[in-house]
Amino acid sequence: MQLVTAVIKPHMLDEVKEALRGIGIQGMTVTEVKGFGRQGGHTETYRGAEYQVDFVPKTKLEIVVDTPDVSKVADAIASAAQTGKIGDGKLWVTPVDSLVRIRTGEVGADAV
Amino acid sequence: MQLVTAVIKPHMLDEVKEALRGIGIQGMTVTEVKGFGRQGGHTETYRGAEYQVDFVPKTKLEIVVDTPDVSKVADAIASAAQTGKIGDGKLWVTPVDSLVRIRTGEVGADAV
Amino acid sequence: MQLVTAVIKPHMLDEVKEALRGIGIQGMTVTEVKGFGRQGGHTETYRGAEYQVDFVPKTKLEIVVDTPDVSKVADAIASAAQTGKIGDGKLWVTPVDSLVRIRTGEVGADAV
Amino acid sequence: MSHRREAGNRRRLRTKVGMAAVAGLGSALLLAGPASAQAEQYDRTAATGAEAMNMVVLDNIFIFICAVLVFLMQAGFGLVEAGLTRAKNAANIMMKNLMDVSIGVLMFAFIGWGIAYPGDFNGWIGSAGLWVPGFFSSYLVDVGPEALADDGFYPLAIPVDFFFQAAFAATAATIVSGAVAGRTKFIGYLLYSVVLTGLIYPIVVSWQWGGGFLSSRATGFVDFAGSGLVHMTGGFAALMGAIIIGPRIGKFTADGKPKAMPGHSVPLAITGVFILFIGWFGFNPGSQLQADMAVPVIAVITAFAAAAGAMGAMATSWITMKKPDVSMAGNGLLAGLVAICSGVGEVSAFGALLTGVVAGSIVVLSVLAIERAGIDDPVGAFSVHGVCGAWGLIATGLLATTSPINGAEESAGLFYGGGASLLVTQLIGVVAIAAFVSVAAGALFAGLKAAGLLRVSAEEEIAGLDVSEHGAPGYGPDMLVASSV
Amino acid sequence: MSHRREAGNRRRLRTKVGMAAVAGLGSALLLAGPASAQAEQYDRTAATGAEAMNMVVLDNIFIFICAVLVFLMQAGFGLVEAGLTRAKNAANIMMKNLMDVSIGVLMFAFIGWGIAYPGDFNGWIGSAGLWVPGFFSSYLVDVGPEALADDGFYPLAIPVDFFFQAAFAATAATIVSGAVAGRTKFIGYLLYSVVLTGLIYPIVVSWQWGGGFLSSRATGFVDFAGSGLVHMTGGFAALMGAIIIGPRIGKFTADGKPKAMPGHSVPLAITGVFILFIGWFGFNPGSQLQADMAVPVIAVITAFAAAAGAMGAMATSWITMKKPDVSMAGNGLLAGLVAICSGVGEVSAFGALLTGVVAGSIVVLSVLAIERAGIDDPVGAFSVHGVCGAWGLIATGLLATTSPINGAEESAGLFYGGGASLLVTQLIGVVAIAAFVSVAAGALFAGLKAAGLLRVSAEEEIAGLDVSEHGAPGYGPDMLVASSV
Amino acid sequence: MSHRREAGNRRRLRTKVGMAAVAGLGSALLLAGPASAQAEQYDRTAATGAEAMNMVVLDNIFIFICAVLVFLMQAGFGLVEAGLTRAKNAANIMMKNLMDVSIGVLMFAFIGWGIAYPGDFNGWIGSAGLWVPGFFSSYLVDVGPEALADDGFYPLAIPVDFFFQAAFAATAATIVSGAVAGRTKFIGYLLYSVVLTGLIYPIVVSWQWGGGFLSSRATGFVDFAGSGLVHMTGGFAALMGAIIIGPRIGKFTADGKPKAMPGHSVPLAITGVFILFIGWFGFNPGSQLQADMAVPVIAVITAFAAAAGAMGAMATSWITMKKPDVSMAGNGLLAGLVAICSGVGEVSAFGALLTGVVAGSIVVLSVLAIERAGIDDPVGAFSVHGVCGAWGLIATGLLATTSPINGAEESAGLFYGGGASLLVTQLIGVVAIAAFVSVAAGALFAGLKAAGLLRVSAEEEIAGLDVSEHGAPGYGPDMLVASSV
Ligand SMILES: Nc1ncnc2c1ncn2[C@@H]1O[C@H](COP(=O)(O)OP(=O)(O)O)[C@@H](O)[C@H]1O
Ligand SMILES: Nc1ncnc2c1ncn2[C@@H]1O[C@H](COP(=O)(O)OP(=O)(O)O)[C@@H](O)[C@H]1O
Ligand SMILES: Nc1ncnc2c1ncn2[C@@H]1O[C@H](COP(=O)(O)OP(=O)(O)O)[C@@H](O)[C@H]1O
Repeated sequence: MQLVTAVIKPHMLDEVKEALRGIGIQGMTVTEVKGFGRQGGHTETYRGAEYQVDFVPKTKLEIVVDTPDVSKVADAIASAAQTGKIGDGKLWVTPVDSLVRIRTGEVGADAV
Repeated sequence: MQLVTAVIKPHMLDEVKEALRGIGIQGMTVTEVKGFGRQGGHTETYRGAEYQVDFVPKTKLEIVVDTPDVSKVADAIASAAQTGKIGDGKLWVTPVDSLVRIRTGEVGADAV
Repeated sequence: MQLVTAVIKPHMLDEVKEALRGIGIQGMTVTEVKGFGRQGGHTETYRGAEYQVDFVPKTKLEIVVDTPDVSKVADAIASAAQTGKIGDGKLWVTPVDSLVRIRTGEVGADAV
Repeated sequence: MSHRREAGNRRRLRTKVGMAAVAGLGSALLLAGPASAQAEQYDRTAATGAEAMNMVVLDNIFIFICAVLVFLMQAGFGLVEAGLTRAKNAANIMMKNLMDVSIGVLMFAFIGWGIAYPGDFNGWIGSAGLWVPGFFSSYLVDVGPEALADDGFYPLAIPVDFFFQAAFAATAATIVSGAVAGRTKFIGYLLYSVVLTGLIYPIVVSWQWGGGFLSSRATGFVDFAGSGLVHMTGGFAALMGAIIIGPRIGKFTADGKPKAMPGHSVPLAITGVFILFIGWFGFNPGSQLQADMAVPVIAVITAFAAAAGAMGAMATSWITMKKPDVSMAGNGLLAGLVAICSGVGEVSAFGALLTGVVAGSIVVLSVLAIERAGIDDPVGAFSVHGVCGAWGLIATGLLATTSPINGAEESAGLFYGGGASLLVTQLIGVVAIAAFVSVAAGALFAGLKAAGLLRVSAEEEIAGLDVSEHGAPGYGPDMLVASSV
Repeated sequence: MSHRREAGNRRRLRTKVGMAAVAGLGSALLLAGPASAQAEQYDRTAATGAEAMNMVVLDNIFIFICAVLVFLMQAGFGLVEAGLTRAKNAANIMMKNLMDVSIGVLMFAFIGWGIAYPGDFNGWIGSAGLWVPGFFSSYLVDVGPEALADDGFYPLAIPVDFFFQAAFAATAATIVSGAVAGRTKFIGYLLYSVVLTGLIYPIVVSWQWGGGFLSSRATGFVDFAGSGLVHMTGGFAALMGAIIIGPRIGKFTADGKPKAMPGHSVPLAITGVFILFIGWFGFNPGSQLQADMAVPVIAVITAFAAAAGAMGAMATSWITMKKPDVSMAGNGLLAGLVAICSGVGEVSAFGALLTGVVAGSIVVLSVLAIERAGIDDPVGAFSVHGVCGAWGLIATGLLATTSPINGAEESAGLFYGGGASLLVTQLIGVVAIAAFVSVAAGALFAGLKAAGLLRVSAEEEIAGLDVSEHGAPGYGPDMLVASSV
Repeated sequence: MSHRREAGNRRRLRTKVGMAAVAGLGSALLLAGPASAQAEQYDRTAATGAEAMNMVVLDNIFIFICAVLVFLMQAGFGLVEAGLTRAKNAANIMMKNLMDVSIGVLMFAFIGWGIAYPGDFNGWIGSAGLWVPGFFSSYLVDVGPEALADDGFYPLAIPVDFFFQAAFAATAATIVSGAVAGRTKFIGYLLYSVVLTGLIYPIVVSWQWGGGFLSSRATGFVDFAGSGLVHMTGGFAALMGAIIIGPRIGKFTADGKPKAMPGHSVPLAITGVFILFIGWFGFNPGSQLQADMAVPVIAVITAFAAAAGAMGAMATSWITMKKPDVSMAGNGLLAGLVAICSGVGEVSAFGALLTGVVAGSIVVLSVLAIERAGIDDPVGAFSVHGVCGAWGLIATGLLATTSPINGAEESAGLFYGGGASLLVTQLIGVVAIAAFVSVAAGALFAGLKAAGLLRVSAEEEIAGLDVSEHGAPGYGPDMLVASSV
């Protein structure tokens, strides 16, 4: 079992969600985050004082998937979230030792 | 050392917190997230336009625990957060290579 | 490749960001979280009813780094975020199996 | 004149001998002190022809403006109530207030006004109203001497009188909205609003302003702008609503200890308090029902009570809770305003300060007590309007002065040598209003409960009424933080 | 008198024989019923000397107060428009409204007023205004009998007339702001506002209040406070703006299906509705242009239409969308107010309720239809002001009564035995305004588009106009949730 | 008459020969142009009996309404100040404004008024006030010819005069609230408010409206509605507060460079600007102190300056910062209003536009300069009220016209052939107010600082004053985003 974490542009969420639905993914957890990266931020001016906004809004997805499905999921996200413009984000995969579905107590792949 | 991550229903947070306190857990980090899952969302209507809200509010807990305590923590969360209704959430455990307490520089189990 | 996760005091974010920039880190993902810990919360009173606020605002950083750089990054964060007062936060390191830059499809260390 | 409607039996400050009499009125602002009246005197009632016409037109325009200020209070109530409750119910609150004013105007026109001011319409109750030929057409204001009422006043034209009174009816209804916030079915609230503005409030009003039993006692009841008739009515209906609907989920622990459920926006709530403060300068001065020199006196007395109320509540909250509570101070200002409505024409400046500062203290203690009693009134509606409305009536019984203006035929209060007779009347009013409204509103809410129209399901309550009752959240996804509480 | 300006040809309710005539007016509130006029009668126009002076001063002060209420509507519009759109554009909306009032006052002074009320200034169009010697200095109000206008009224002083009319011009401009929210270049909006308040609105006004072709028809056009002149003008300009600028990114799916883009704060929007409701009591009663007994009648009729509008929209949304929509109910209250502007002096209480409830229903259906037609009007500006403005004009053609007050020379509506002649005039007005404004505003927006001044880039739109057009977000980082939509 | 209080020495526009004289006044709206006065003339002062009574009643009712509008400004100030500062301090700001109005009314009654308007109460300073027998009772308004003041006016009744002036005192106090936002101890602010409304403001007012040295100069000081007396007083107190309390943590970098600390809600702030705009139509027209034909002229001049101020600030910010800044445009509208207070009765329409547009530019440059000087005034209170208040006084010295209305005895400004004498007087006023208030408020804040009552601890400041000073956040957990700044 592995955890796929992806940081994407917020307005791509709907497409990524549909792509994941398309390959049968039934659950994920989404967080609003702020990204710092090559994309850079922008300058704002409030009452004459300029200030640098280094962080841009991003959306983070976390999906626990059964190991065999990981690359399928990663590919689906990466291709749906891609605009080709800087700031499209990252995707990383980390190992998961165990998973529980709280409602039923099911564990492992059954809990996905 | 392992990281226990749990996604639960927001209004169960207090009970989970008390359960964890009960077994001596002294620290955790909480994030407001949105969940997509079997629970489904609901339809809203704004000025006549229906729209599907696929994401429901969830709360994510992250707790780094010393490996021996992991199952105790996982059990405490899973049982406190359980309502038996769909959408109770997931809990997963991932390995942690190292941990530091920033204030003191302590590392490993001492830093928990 | 490893993932460095740090929970710090919100007002230390700017200094940590500069410290990381100083050692050449070009990307990170930041989340507003709430922390529960030894720092404790505080009591608020609203219209005569006291209530305990157990959670204090914290900021979480996630940075995927190439394994050789991990300790440098961890040190930079830990020293920049340290105030010496309770509640400075934690930093932990977890293994990463793979990393993708969504824009280009680059993988591994190139994607950092 | 049978074709004219009186502007109710609302008691105006009596400026019997025109402008000069105003000098007497002035002394109402003092603990004592005879009026100086050495200036040229003109008698309001002696004006004739175009002079009388000008005077009467100004009266009617002035009351129109005051009514607009009273309608503005709806915005203030909406903001206070929405601000002190959860974000997930904010649109529902505003919708209820929007409907209170809409239903209030229509119900009061169709039914309520005919009940409140029986006048020539005795026997028409229930059918009087908009459809009675002559109802609105007879708003002619005759300015000849024979048109003067017994008390030396010209009556207001019917449309302006209605407009002003309808604004009061809508106000009474809106008081309940905050007390039952966050858990009430919208349809049930609409039905409540219909009954309150169409029946309950008008009946209470008829007792005094409509010439009923309170006004006809030997020592007449004093409720100048409605501490009792308006605010106690709303406040006790709020109490019954809060009790019968029951507390919001999570308001009390399993063992009955109250938990704080902080409002979502104190800044909006205090903006609402400021707007209500402004509206009250239509509510109280307008209750003079004519444009004369008593108006600014009423305004000053009103401002004194409001200021004292805010400071009293601030001090009380500072002492009892260690910090000066913002929303309590706002409640205190409103409490001072509610309490002074009754005696604003009779008390001195000192009396106004006392009335206000006591109201400010009472409201804080009452909010705490109500909560300790296991009743969930999120905005303190009962404490502000019910408790401080009653206090206002009693305060008049204690603090009314006998100034030249209200003359020998008026009773001073207990502290001003008038004995207990006014106080007794005031207490009778308190008891009558509290009892009647508790029973009537209690029956209404109990009926709605029995019919399954009163409370939403637990799921709907947790989701928030904006989504469950109106289909969409009141705050967009770019504003609303998914709360973990 | 050549040195005086008329207060336009705004039609006042005719209180020709002074106070007593008001009795007749009253019957306008009924379906039928002759006026009872047995009281002493005083003739407004017979006042002389100091009496006349007092009367005229009150008139002018009253209109000043009404103008202030109309200016307050800017706050209401700002809140409604900001509340019903996204948080990332909220400061931009408020800025546009701030500029509408600033530009409106100045443009109307420099150019617009001279066009709107040609009067003695025929031939001065475009140059009349502030800089013409005598323009403002001649606001002397002569109270001698020879000063009475043909219709028996004293004219308003020029400054107060200007102040009142300028507030209307700013109102007309602001209507468009919400319809084009979230995607319009700020500079383009400023230019639009200049042209609307300086040219388009004044030309429409000149047709009726300026004594133009609509006012001089055999059966005169009835638009007491501006259902057509003000609201249709703003509403049709809003429609053209919304069409030519095109929908916001994400408003429609690829196959043209509308998607909901929830406003960021319904509570702010409804606060705005309450403020507009209050402002309307300056808008409609002030349009009587003098302080007389017709004012409260106008206020009551206005309140009835508003209440009926809110309830009509609530019911319609409840039926068509299964839940009572909050912002639709707010739109409905405004729709009732817009629709009653035209006939507020001519319809009965029954007529007002009918006008309002139909407006409330229409506005909901219109919002749905506009959206289905692929037009993105985020706040329903066209439906409220354009469609219900037209409905208001038509409603007068159907529901105007012939009461003693407007007498034989006035036509009743189709349902009141007056035949179709008034309805025809009203329809001509509807068509003329709709056509002219569509063409003029269409040309304006098309020109701005051609010049590249109309719409921001997609990146700027996604980032939000607050940041892209004004440099910083309208909500601080402590309030604004980074939205994932 | 020893038993009457004058309405201070506030200068009214002199309508000496009644209505006809107003024609002269009109020319104040022009660069030049003699008045046309061929109409029938009625003299306000010649009215007697019921005519005079009607006139005086209207005067008093009108000022009552204006005072209510001035009190409404408290809501506006609260919204502007809360909107332009951080969410974590929003309830604290509203609480301070709630207390400003409460303290202001009471302190001005007990002490301030007696100082401000010594009149017959010379020698009573400090003890005059509410408790002096006859203080309020003598508000009889005598309408006989002998009651006319030297300047041909009837005085206002004491209660309405007090009510109006107390609203001004509260306004002066509130100006400081925003400048010291986010770091001031609540108890320290309360003490400041007590001293400002009880002592500092009344002393300044006594110099002119109380008949003091500024009013008695050969060329009298011109400050019609208080650019100097009210706004400079508040503005300079704000400056001293901001300096002595020091900047908020994080406002300046270690090397003194200013950092932006964006306000939490520009939409709320601009709503506040709109409300202040409305309130100003009580502030300026009400300062005429009677209901006459000068009122609408004052309103138009006020609106012109406001509009020009908004546009001036927008343009200046657009040029200096590349984008039109929303809150700066709001500041600019207020700056135009502040600046026109002084000369609103003396300048032409052209003068009003110039006064406003310069104020709008100045305010932007001043905000930038103040920040560069290392002073943290989060809402620009000093720039708007202090700097533009001074500019308003100077502008009158430059732009005052000599119209028939203010006649030969009045000096025109430098640009209108009056030489430098008025300008000199105005400059003396500027210096006197700036110096006295700086010293007095400086001593006050320094004293509070020495007593440890001025500033909260760094921890409290970082946590936010809502939590640390009042016990709970102003926004609930469902609204407030934990900010990382
Ligand atoms: N090393 C990293 N660890 C974690 N998140 C990262 C890292 N680098 C980038 N990110 C996230 O990915 C987002 C996009 O990265 P950026 O460098 O701007 O563009 P790109 O991915 O196109 O190279 C950032 O905003 C940040 O949220
Ligand atoms: N595969 C997954 N990876 C990460 N989070 C998940 C996954 N599946 C579900 N979740 C989270 O758990 C929540 C509950 O899941 P859901 O399928 O709705 O109900 P249940 O857990 O009762 O089966 C979701 O809202 C989501 O936040
Ligand atoms: N075991 C843990 N797992 C995850 N996060 C933790 C854990 N313990 C503490 N934290 C986070 O670190 C923050 C600081 O911890 P705390 O115990 O208050 O102080 P300190 O780190 O100085 O000992 C907490 O607010 C919480 O967000």
